[in-house]
Amino acid sequence: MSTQEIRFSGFGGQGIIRCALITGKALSLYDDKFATMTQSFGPEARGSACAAQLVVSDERVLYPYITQPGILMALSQEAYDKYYGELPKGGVLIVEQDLVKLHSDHADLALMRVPATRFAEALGNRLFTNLVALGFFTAVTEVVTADAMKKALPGLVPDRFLKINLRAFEKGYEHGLQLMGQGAAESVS
Amino acid sequence: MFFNDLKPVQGKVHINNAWCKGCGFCVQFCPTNVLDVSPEFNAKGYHPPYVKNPDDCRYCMYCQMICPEFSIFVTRLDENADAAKEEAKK
Amino acid sequence: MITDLGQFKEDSPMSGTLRMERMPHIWCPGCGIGSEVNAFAEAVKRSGIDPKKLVVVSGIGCTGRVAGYVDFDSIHTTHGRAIPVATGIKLANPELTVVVFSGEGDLTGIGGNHLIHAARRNMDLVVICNNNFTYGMTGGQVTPTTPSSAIASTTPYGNYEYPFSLPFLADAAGATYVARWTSMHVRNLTQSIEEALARKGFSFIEVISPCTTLYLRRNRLGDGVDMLQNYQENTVLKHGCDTRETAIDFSGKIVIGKFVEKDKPTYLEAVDKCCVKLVGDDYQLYGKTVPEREAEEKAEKERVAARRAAVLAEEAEANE
Amino acid sequence: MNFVSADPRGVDAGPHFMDGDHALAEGALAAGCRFFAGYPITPSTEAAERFAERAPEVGALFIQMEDELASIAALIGAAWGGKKVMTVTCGPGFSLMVENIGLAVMTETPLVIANVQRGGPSTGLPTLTAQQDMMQAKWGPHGDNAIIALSPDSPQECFDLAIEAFNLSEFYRVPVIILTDETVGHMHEKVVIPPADQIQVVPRNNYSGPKEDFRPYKFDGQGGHPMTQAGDGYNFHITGLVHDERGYPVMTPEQGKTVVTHLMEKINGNADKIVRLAEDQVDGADVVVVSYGITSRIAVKAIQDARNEGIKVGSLRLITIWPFCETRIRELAGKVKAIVVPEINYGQMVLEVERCAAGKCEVISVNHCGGAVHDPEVILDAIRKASK
Repeated sequence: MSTQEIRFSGFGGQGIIRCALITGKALSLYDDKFATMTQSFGPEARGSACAAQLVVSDERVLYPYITQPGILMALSQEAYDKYYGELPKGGVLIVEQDLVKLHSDHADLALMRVPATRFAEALGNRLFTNLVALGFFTAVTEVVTADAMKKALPGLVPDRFLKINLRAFEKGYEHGLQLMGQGAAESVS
Repeated sequence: MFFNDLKPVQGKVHINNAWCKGCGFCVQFCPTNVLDVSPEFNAKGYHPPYVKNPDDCRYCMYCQMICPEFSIFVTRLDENADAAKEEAKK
Repeated sequence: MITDLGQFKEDSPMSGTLRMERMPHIWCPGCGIGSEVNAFAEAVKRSGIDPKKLVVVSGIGCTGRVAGYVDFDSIHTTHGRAIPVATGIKLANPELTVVVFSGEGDLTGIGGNHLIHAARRNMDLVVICNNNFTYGMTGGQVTPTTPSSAIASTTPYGNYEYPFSLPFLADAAGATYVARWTSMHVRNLTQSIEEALARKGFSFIEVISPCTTLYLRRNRLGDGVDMLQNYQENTVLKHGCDTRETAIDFSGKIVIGKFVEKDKPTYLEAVDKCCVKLVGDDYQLYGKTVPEREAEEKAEKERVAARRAAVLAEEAEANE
Repeated sequence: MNFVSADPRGVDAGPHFMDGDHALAEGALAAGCRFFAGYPITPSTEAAERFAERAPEVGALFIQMEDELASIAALIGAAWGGKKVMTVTCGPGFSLMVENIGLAVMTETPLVIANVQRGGPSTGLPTLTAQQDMMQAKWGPHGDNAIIALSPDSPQECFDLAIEAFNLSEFYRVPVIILTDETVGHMHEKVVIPPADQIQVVPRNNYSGPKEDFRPYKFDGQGGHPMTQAGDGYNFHITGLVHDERGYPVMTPEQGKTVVTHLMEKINGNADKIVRLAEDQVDGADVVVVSYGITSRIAVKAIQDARNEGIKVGSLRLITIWPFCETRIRELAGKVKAIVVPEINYGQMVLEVERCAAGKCEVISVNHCGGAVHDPEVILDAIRKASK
């Protein structure tokens, strides 16, 4: 049995919860996996750092919360500051390239950087940042298939923005593939 | 038009002593003083009303409406009809 | 005098309205609630509405017992909750006419929040509020309407709280029909209830009524007859009176009349409007479209009108 | 119980990725619930929101009442108005509803309440999980009364048990409480909603005989007695007072005994038919973990680890919490060394387990005061201790 624990994080308004919802739906409805999504609620979840967790498995997930995430997507400085320490050696760290200043080169992590906000702005609106990041996440982690992710979008993004969200996803996805083609994790020096 | 020719409507008061609690509303507020408080007691020790002046009832039914015990109702006195009813019973 | 109780029950105009097998009732001598029930029964009869489609809901307290005595579908709820229960029953089956019959302690004390919100929503209910200025069933405590300085068992040295004026409260909260009578004004009350039964929206009818055993005795106000005479002499009829002017003093004049009557979409009409906009003309509530429900309502209205005409014709004939 | 297929209008068939709260609303709609009155309270609000969103297309009615007192009161009205009804809340709101849950018990009114538990007492931990309302669910209303409570462990079960809750509620004419928790309520997982013809629902059983024979009640300690709906011409009367079979108040100790005995026996006397349990390797086990809801999922993790260590440990998951699975616990107590009871409260279910075990085996409480689920290690430790 392989179990993956993933944390999506950023600041409120970036569509973090949506990222986890789309991924969870893609995995459990179209990729034949089991996925359990949880999130923080209440005052502590408003503003500041916002996070959603996904536990993915080939079998039914029992313990619904993450114990040690293998993958962390941090789209804001605060989220990165708060959560990067949880990653074990070899863990995957995905950060927003322009918004997150790294504390170190994280030599023992697989570090991936994506200019998601810039790409989203180029597509017309920074609201698509999360989809760019998700496309990137899909390409670099291979936890979920791109096909499943695209199928999961309807119903989770507004109908009239479906196309542009798909484009944002693809933009991130291609960027991820490119990066992977260049030789896996980027090393920051 | 000659109002003198009009015969006043007459009513007949039916009283259920058993439920009466002797509040006196019917006696007090009857516009034609048809009713009075009976010196008799009912089973609960109240003085129910009795029909003192039956001919004065004008079928206004105020006693029926004000009686909080649902113990009074008034029917229209129609001697011919009543007689016919009696006849039918026999 | 009648000696045959069975015959009396059968012949009584209240048969068909009262659960005769439950008589006599528990109310005290000189209490006004019975008179109000007479007015209610008469109004129902004259209204022409199908008694099968009438539901009476009461809360707790002396007036709360009304639901148990009337021979309609009836619910005796918990203290203060008559209005939300009535709301549920009306919304579950909009064809029903739902009447809340309860006391002022129940409706405006413990149930005050429900009263103002049902009024705010213009929920299609008729609320008849017996106001006797005291909690009768529990022994005569102060209520939200007890006039200043009046004695109650929990204000043994006189009431120092400010009382509600119920017509003002109901009006301010959004009621679309507001009237006040006393239990002596049975004819006006009958007419008011009849009007309320015939209209749509939240109707609030306050009935000032004597509590002989507790309020009157404790405040040395005489017996029921004295109080009814007082109502006769000390009420001022002012239809359309600004509800801000309807406060009741301990010994001052009582303003009575129909104060408010206006049209405003009811809660259900507002739901329909919103949902038709959203779903389209085939929007259905409980499997019926708005035009279907309107057609049914119209047909029922015609039947009601016919029944009402028949009742009035019979009455006219009797008075010929 | 008579079953019919669900009304397709309420069934959003297919696979979904949804949280437990949404699944509760979907389950209710599938079960034929067409009236929902509620008041917002974390962590149950999503269920109300889902119902409000779906109501227009399904032809149901949603109303947000002024408070929880009004919400449950409206349910009682709407139930006698002929509809299947539901509300959702959590501890503080449930506390306000308790009054009219009592009225519903007394008037034998079918209704479903989901309590998505959060940490208490009082405002407590509004956004964090707990199982602290187990005893309140049963003992909340004053006076003796019996209800049914079910506990789902996943969004899928939220859907499934919502339907079961309505079915039990209709048959036994009793409030059924779905006692879930913040974790399950807010957790998203795959929920498969079957097509309407594969969903079995118990329709409202309305009386249709002659008026003079109509009795809204029958005090025989059984379910299945028909009710009626307002407008059908039977002129029902219902009251929270002790009453006779016509619904009229009869205030004598004898009648009180008749009514209370009926209300209790209707549920407790039929516990064997009502109670549902999920058992795993219980027979032959030295230790049995008794748990429900989210805790049973956490416990499975500990159980698996314990089995890997060679401990013979079984799992008994309560799907029905009330009536309590008394018979089964009594049986087990004579056979196992110990029963381990993890629950997210200071120790509530353990009292029932201890009562039923009656000293025949050790009963180990693994409590956690709310705000989070257990660390599986703690349950594992208790299992290890219990096996010795």
